[in-house]
Amino acid sequence: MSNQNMETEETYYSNYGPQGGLASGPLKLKMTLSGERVVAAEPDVGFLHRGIEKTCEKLQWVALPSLIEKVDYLSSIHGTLALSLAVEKLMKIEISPRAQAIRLIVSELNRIASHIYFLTTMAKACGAQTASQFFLRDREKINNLFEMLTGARLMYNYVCVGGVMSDITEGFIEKTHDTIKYLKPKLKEYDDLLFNNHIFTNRLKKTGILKTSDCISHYITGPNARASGFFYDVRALSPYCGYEKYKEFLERSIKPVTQSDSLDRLQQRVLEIRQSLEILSLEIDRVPAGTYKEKLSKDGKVPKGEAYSVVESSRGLFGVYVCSSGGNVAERIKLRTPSLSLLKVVPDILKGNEVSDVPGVIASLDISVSEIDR
Amino acid sequence: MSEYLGFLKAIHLSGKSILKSIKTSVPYFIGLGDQQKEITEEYPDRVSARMPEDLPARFRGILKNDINKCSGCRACVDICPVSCIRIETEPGPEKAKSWVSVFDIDISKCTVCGLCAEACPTGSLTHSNEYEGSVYHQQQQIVSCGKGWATSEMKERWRQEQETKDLQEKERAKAQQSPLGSEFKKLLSDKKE
Amino acid sequence: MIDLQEISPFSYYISTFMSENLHPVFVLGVSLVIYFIPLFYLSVAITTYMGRKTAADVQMRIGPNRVGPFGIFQYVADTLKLFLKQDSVVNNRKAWLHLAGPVLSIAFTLMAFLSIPVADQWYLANQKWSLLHVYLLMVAAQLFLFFSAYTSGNVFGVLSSSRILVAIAGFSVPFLLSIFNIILVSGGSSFVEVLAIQGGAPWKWMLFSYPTTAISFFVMYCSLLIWQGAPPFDILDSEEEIFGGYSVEYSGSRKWFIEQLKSLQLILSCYLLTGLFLGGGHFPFNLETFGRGAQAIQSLFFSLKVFVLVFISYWIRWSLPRTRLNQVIFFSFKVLIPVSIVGFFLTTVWLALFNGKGIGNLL
Amino acid sequence: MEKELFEKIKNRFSDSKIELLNNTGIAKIYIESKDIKKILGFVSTYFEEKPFLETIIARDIDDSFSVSYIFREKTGDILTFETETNKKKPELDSIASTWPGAEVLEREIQELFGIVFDGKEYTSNMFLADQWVGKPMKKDYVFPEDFKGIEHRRNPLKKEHERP
Repeated sequence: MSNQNMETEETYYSNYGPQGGLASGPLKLKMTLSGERVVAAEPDVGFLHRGIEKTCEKLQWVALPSLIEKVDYLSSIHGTLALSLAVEKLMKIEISPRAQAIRLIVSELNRIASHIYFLTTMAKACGAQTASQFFLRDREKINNLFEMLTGARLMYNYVCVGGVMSDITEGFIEKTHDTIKYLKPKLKEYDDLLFNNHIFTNRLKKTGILKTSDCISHYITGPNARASGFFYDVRALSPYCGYEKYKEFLERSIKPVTQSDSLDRLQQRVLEIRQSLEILSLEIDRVPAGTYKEKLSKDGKVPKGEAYSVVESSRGLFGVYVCSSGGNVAERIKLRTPSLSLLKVVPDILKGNEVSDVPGVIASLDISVSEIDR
Repeated sequence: MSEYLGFLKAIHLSGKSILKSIKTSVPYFIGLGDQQKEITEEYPDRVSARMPEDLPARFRGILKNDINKCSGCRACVDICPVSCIRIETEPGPEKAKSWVSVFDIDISKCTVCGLCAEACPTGSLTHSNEYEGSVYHQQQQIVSCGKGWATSEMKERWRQEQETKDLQEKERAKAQQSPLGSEFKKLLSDKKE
Repeated sequence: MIDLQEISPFSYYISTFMSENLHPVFVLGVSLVIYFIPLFYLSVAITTYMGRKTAADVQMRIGPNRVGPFGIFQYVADTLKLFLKQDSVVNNRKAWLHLAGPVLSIAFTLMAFLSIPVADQWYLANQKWSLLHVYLLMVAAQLFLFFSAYTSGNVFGVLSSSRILVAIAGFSVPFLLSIFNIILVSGGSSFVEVLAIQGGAPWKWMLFSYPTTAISFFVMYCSLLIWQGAPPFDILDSEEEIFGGYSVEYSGSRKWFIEQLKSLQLILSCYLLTGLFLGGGHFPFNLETFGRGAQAIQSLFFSLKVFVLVFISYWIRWSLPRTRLNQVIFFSFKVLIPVSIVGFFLTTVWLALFNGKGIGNLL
Repeated sequence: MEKELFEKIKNRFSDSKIELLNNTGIAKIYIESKDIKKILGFVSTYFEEKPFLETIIARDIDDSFSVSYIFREKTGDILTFETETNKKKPELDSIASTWPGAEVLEREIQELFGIVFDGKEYTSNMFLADQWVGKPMKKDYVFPEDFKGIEHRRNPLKKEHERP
């Protein structure tokens, strides 16, 4: 359909969301439709703005991780990890190898959990109720692991400045092995039930195309960009927490770019689940001995200065800028969140798709609204 | 021609994949192996739901305070990000340890972050495995662990106890101050010089 | 004077139990009640319960288990709850089509049941062209849903109404083609005539008696799925895309009627398939010893087949993801119609070659 | 790497005030607010590939706003530019024409700090509620008691313990 044709068509307006949408959080789309076709779609956010950056200026340094993890509640380890890395840069602390290994393990576990939750929303968006239940069942295993290790199922507050809050419990390593052993064959079952199903693949093909040029100009990172052929992985480019060992592995196992559509983004995430399982199974046996948390000064003060550090969260590059005036509280905390850069591209992606595709496309982008709003 | 062949092939493939999907759900219908096991927990019933005692040791539930160990040092109040703890202390029976008369935790505010339990120097404030915090009135969401305000009789008793203790202390000190002891000390100090 | 035996055999059957002086219209009314109460309440309840339990099974959940033993009275509790709820209506109260939509649609769907015999002489309306009549009633039921969705004043309702028209278009042609195929082999245009050439044993069913009727069965099953808007073709009321579609503005009792409608549509589809292809109420053995009770056994046998089909429908429903609008049309026009035309052609060839005999007759 | 770039910029724009700040932990190149478009435009063509704009950080310092632009090269190195704007009339040039991703970031800063980019002020809010009064990220911001009659604060629960 040509552009001229679109203008002369009669259009009507409809809201999509903020409730009932498939992004994780209240995302509202102001859609102009022509029949079943989306002519224009404007995302509207702000329903979840909690003023986290402002609140950070009132909290003590020690209490910051418990707030930052609420920025992206589906991969809360990564937020706290980025913050801890930044503050450690300011305090000039070296982290023990054991704490680093534990951090790597929890970060990969959290990535798997977040990606499996993505599969759930994706299956729900395409009406596959049963498959979505299957994914939730398997995410439960990882939640149980986290419950055992950190004491919570979603808001872990586990990574802290100087290491991690508590040491690996007895039996955690065996249980992780069991979980990896359990998840690997389950991926095959997902393939049979959903990912190879022609109804499913056909409705995702050629919908929601995210161009590589858009990824570069808007600096979209994470699985979305990797599915579009813009390989940008902080784990490989500027490794932290011992990701140096897996640099080659991550660079080697890149999925070839085909269409950069919704289906590709789904497959990229399935690939990343496999990658993370692979990394986990190697790392879980390599946890060295040592202390899990460095001793910090009792007054809870952080030396004056600025620091900025990034990690690869489940949705892309998560950065935390920290500015301290040498006191008990932070001068300024700024969060660089991956979903925010997607916001301006969403109209382009949705334009020309059908109403039936909108949930699939939105779910495949894995937008976390809590990250955008902060 | 190839177009039609491709069309037929697509139909063949989709039919095959759909049959495969339908086949995948069979073991769940007829309950083969561990596949028929329900993963839903019948929560309020004890049939299958996980109860507090089944939870891992580190589980962070509602806060509890072993008030006899608590010294009222306010470390938890200082560190709490949502300021949900209220402590009021009075001078108690012992000089070193104050009487924690009010120790209120506002469960409706608490984010269960675990920082206070980490900060507690005596280890009295811990997370229990309890997770049921729903109540009928908002006022009930405050968990009180305090010992209560000290009454005047108690204060009087503590004063008397303190006095007797002080007296005993003095007597003991006197008893220790024997003449031999003082000479011995003198000797020591002389030696040092 | 009304001749009950001619217009409504089931009423005639009922009247043999009653005194002869009663007015035939009264007898018709009584037989309607006797026919519809088990159908409308019992079968719908069983279907709903089955749907929930199968969904629970395949999704590793428990399903209803609170009201009554194994939760069998959950349906009653839901009915009570929805009827006691406030019935909130959209602003434009003039849209009576919107308000009456669910009830009218149910009424037309129920009418389609009238001419399907569940046992020998057990059908309420004796029509010569009942096969086509059922088709018209099914379209009318969907059209009333279309009107109610279109007048709901909701964007998603309007989107859903256009989808209903698409579904009617996608359902009609393959459905009619498969019906023509049956008319061709059976030589009759009513259910009674189609059932007359079938027998109780599986090899005497329509499904297996001609080589091409299996194709018709497949085509009709798929087209009925499109008509119901059941997964994988649940484009009419998909929760994620158009937030419930035609049912988005309903609450309380009207919502209950919409739920009943969905179950009734499923039951009607299975009725049609059982009556046309699976031998209806014909029992494999001779039932003469049971006298007048034979028909009751036949109807139970009929319901058993219906519920097996319902179970299979649910099985497929919970295993597949949803199709897109264009996939439905693609499937209907590019797969079902060619397949049924080929089947139609093969039937004529078969009938010409073997002088109209089925597989069973040849052997 | 910053030094090299700094020398290049200094040579090229010799008439504007450019400094290399390296005392806070992040090496920054300080530029004046009027030169943003010019110098950052040069930076975008300096490297083989245009560096990615990672984030824009605004900060409230006494009587001025400091705004830092964090760029990332393809190699993974960070490049930071800092500029200042007057608090009384905070205005800056937008870089959204070179980096399209800057648009959302600038809009967020306008909402939270009140810095106007390119003179175009949005009437509706993206993150905050519409008709929100004040710029919340300023240090002197007083949190309002209510918004359109809806109270922000809940009365804290307090249990009365009877005193003897």
